[in-house]
Amino acid sequence: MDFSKAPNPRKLQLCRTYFYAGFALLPFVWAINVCWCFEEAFRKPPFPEQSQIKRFVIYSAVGTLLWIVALIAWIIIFQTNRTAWGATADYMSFMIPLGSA
Amino acid sequence: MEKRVHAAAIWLLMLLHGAAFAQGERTRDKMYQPIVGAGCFRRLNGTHQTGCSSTHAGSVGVLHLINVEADLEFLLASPPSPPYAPMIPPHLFTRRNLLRLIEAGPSNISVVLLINKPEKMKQFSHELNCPNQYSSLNNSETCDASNPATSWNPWGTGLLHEDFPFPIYYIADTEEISKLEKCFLKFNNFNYETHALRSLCAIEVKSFMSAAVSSEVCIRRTRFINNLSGSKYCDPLEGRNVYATVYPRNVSSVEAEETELAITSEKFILVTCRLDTASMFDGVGLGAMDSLVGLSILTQVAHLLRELLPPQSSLPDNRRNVLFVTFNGESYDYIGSQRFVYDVERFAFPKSSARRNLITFDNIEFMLDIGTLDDIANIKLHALSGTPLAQKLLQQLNNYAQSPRYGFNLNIQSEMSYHIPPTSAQSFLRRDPKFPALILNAKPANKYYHSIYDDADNVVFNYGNTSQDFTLLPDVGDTKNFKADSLQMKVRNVSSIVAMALYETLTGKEYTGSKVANPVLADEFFYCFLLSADCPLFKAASYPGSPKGLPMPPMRYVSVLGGPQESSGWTYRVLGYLLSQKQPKIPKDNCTILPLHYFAGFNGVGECRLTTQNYSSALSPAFLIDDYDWRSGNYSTWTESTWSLFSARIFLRPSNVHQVTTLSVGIVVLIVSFCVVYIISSRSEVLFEDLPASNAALFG
Amino acid sequence: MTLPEFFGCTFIAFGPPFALFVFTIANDPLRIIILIAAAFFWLLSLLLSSLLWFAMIPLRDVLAFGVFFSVVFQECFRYIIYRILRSTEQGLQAVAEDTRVTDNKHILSYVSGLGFGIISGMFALVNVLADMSGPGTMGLQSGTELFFVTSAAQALSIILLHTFWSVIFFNACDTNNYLHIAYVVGSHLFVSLLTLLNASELYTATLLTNYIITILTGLLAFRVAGGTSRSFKKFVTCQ
Amino acid sequence: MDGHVNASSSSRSGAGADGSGLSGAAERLERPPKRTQQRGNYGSNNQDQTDAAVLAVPSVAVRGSSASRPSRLSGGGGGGGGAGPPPNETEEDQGLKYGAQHVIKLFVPVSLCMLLVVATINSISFYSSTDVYLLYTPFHELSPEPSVKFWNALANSLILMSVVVVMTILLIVLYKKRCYRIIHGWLILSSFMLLFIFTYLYLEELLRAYNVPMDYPTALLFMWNFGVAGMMSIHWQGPLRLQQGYLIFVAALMALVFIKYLPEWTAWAVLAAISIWDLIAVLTPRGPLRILVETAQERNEQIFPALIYSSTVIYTLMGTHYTPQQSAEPAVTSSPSSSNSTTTTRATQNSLASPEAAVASSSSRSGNTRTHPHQNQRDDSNVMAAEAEAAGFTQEWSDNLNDRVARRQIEVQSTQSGNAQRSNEYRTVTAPDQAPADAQEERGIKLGLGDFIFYSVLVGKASSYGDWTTTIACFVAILIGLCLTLLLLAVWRKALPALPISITFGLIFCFATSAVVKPFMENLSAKQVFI
Repeated sequence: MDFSKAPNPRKLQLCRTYFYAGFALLPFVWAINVCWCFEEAFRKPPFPEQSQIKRFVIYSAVGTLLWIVALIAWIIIFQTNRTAWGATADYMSFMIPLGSA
Repeated sequence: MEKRVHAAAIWLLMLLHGAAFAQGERTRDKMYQPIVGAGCFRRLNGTHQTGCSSTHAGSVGVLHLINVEADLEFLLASPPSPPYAPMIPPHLFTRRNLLRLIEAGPSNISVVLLINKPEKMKQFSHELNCPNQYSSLNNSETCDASNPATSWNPWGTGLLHEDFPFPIYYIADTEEISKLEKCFLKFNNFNYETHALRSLCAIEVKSFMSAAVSSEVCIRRTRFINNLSGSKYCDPLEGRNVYATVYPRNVSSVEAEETELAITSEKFILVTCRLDTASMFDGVGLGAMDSLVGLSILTQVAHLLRELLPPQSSLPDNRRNVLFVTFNGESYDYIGSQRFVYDVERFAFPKSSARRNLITFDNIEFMLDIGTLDDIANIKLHALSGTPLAQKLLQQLNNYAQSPRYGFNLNIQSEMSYHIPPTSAQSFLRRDPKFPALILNAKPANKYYHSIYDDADNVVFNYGNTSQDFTLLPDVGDTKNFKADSLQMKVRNVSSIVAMALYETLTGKEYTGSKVANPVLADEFFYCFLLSADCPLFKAASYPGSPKGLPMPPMRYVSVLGGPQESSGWTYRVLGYLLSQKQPKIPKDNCTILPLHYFAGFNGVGECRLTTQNYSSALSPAFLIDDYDWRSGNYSTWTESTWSLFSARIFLRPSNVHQVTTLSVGIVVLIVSFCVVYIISSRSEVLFEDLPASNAALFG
Repeated sequence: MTLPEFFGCTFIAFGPPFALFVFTIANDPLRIIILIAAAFFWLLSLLLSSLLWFAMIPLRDVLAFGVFFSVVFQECFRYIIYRILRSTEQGLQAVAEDTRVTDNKHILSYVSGLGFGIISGMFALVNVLADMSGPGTMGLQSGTELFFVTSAAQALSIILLHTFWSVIFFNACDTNNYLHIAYVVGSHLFVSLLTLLNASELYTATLLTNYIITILTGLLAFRVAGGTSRSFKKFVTCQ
Repeated sequence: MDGHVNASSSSRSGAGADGSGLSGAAERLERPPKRTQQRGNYGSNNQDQTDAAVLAVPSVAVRGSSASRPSRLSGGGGGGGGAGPPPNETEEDQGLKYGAQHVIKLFVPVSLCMLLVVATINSISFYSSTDVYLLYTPFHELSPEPSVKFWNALANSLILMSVVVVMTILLIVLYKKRCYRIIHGWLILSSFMLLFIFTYLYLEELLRAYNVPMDYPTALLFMWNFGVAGMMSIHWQGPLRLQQGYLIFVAALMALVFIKYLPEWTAWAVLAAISIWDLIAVLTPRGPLRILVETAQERNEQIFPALIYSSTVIYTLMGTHYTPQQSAEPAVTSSPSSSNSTTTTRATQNSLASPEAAVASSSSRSGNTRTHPHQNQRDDSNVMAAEAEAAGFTQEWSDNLNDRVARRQIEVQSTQSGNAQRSNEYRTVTAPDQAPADAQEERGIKLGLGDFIFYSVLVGKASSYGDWTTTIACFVAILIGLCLTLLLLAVWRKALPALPISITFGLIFCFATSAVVKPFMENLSAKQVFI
């Protein structure tokens, strides 16, 4: 759908839904929310719901960042320690590389 | 109308001369040239990985021919345009050189090619000095690697148990070698300093191995399905032991599950040898001297006994029988014999499907193990301790060996100590040092032990091709005009001696006949196993009209489940044929269910025979026991990595200079064109002034 | 892996046409369609010529024969697409995003020419490029290292030539300028036959002449499209 | 005007002709001044937010076009590169600019889909090797004998096609008695399956191809996010671009499944057969799909918004939802074969359906467009059942399938009513003065994801032989075929199957190129001869 054309309450509602949905381990949804509502939240001339939208957008952005950082950290940890962890790492692995420890 | 006919004609024409003619050659056909050879692959045991693997995409190295040791220095001292791929002849393929290459690191040495130029080669054995050291009797006296005098493979380099960071590719065909050398001479073999500046002839070897670290890891990963399509990393080495008795055993009437209890009172003399051999490269390696001689002697003995012995009922003790067993996978920590011992201990031999009574250690009277008989002249009878049994057998053996009647004039010494050769008997003695195991083994003289060069030449075998019946026993005098020192005669003598000794043991009276083993049988046997599986003996031993064997020797590497179990299969048939009794009365149609089996026979007419041979699994118990401790070393833990393909191709590797220039030129062109086009398109109305402004769109 | 070589040659051959596409084609749907249509017509001509080549079993190894006829076919299809574009001009008018597409006939010719060029360049080069991405380069059995670079350069000149040829050709058809038509066909034939020498690795000769012809044709096209030395001066001097 | 039509009707002329055809259409559509149309869009949006997938499109379109526009002008217009005219200028130019523009809007997604498939085929060997087979293709073409292979392929494709026909008949029957809710449910369930199972497979093979280790937490988190976001943007509401991306990806996945599981020759045979069936079903007076359309028109129903490929143009490219569903089946039935086979059927449906949708749109009012989805939905449900039979699933399986169906039926009424009124509002809003024009604008040309899939299958198959000239030839041929189809659509204003022309061109060029042109070009490029 085209967000910019939606009526403001609708925008707010969508933004809120996306924000809350994001709590179900869905950083991607948060990211979408940010990109999607950014225009409305910061570029558009102010309208009543804007402040709330802004808030949700910011929260979503923060959440996304946290997730990104956490995920990257975890991936680094896992990849570097995979061989060291031995069997545990194997059981955690979705894809075990061929031909290497 | 005519037009249509014409068109039709053209189409027809085109169909006739189809794409066959029209195949243009793709550019890559001009860039690459395949090289056929054999790859070294990765095997793993409980704690280590051995062998080689290429990188996932394939290892590329610049060819460099090594003629003398000095040539290596060039590669080891920071070569100009690494990585390189040295082409090493066998005599330089030494432990020292290879370790240096490993040290140089994969950044300098990415591939190693072993080229088949054996002229200067003196020895070539990459087995350990003490084969199967860690699965043998744990006794310093048994084998001392540091001391060549007491080691069982003094020439061994142990490279077979090294882990190489680069693939090793063995190129046997001289034409392929000349291809490589031509390419090397044409592109690489002049002023080495400028290697970095010009395109060099390089080889790419693809032999990527899936498994890594150790059997423990790869088996764990294979068993653990971690996504929709689990992947296989390695398979345990697995084969089939072949066993047969000289007298048929009667089918146990009781049902399978009850046979567990049906322990028989039979007494068996166990005559064993090993079936397999090992080598570094996939599919090459015949193990002529290290195991085939023993196997041939075993079959000869079996055949001779079959012919000589009176019916079982007329034996002084009619419960006695001879059980011939050929163990598979012995080269890898006695897989076959370990499994045999494991089964017998657990009352699982023979497996219930064979419908024969179980055999336990109580049924085994003694074991005569035929080891490696490198040098027939000085065979020794080994035993842990000089038991009367051993003395008796030794005396019997020597009795025949030296008796003028047969003129074998051999002398069999004895060694009653812990200095036991690495043969199947070790598995039995490991379980119980008291086990009556006697081992016939010669002083190690095989400089090509477990190598690709242990072939017909190594045992000096010339095919007599006397198309005579090898199933008849000749008289002593009749040497079928084989020279006295020929391999066939040696085998004949030894096997005759052993057979006679066993005959005396069984019947209690000395063998006085003049019949001896048939050298023709040995001749045919070696021909089949060393030169071509498409041979009279194999034909005779298989079902009439069954497909001929391939014109190449059967593969004798134990390999894995589903691998080509060629040697065990042929041994099964040959033993079955030689150890069976002819049943003239039974017609072909009734001769279908074992133990009855229909053989083509020597003349191929076909004959029904009562057979006794059977298979038993040769998979190490380590893979049967749940949560087996892989490091305990109780059982063989060898596995073989899976791989997708072996391939090698040579081509011209462009110099970095060349690449970089090409790339930079390209980028420059790209950028320039973007700028120019942008400027033109933005100011096009100026450029094409005398047309309406819209013209601007023309070039922009 | 000689990916550098791969990208280098790709940029050399397809960089300029890509730039042209981005700045002059990409943002007008109509031009894109015409481009693809032109490519399609070139494909048809190639199909015909290779059918002929395929059918003439005895002459298969005589490449000159195949080349000659493929050139002829290409020019025929150039003419066909010219007819079609002209006959549907009003139609285009209605659809045109910006009227310039139609009231400047050169745009159509330029676009279709570029279409011809790009597709022919692709067909000539794409498999070579694909083979290039392996670890090796040319020269083991035959050929030299220069093979790829020269191929790319040749492809570029052909692409540009096709563009120029179309501009000249269309205009010539409009103005019944048979000289120009003859020039187009002749130079095309000449260039194609000249490349036969590449087999004997006379790269300097072929490349040099080809680029000279490319420049000449470019100049001619420039004039045809209404450029003059004066306008060029103005252009350079940024007035 | 007529002139154009004639010119265009000489259809073998590629771009020009098609341009003219569009132009013809253009003038017809020009009538509504942009503003009103704009308003209509707004209205529609406001009206039913709940299924914005359809309505959203137009409005977005405007923005999209305006966005793309400036560069266009800069390209020619001699203005400095970036600075584009304000959106309102966009609205100035006449509706039928969208003729050409809209063709491109089709080209881009189709090309992207093909690109994705070709790239996958060339990088992940898993998809280019057929080892497992469909349940619907019992003959596996294992014999080296070409003639045998040929008969196998023929038999396979016949089986598949008969399944398709049966499904279509069933579809009509079911459609007569209205149970839409089933389809809705299946839609969601199946696209769910597709987005999760098949993406999971894809990810796995991708990692395997490049031998990249990955841990379960990351993988699952990725899958979860990817899938849920997809469900949200496809079935509920999400950024248009995202939705489009997901639809393209889904189509590509389906195409890959076909390429993977159909035997060599069968794939080709199926392509041909399906385009023929496409012709029959759409053009013959009693063609099943035509019947569907007509009934739909009578009922004048609202389009079912899920899984519609909506381009950014005013026109909505009508994606057919089954695509995902079919794929979903495997997940349900856990037998890839059945799934794919069903896919075929439904995919076929889509391809067929899409043209009619087009027809409907051009010929009648928004009604037809609305109907379209229903048929699909119907189709899905009964396809499921029938498939259950065909796949020979256990009795209980089909049983619980049935009661699943039943459950949905119960739910049906409520939403249906909802639909109805919504559609009413919709009409009231857009209806005003120039309802017809608007309607037309909004409907435009619709391309089922089914067509995406089969185009991609063709190109992917071609590229799996490792010859790039063939691939390019197929690609160009298909695009031209698409052009011609659209052109004819504009000229005849009559339901046209989307597959036949493109696929025919594609097949001809694929085989001609690989048999005749390839050796010629290889000879040339080997000797560096340029023509």
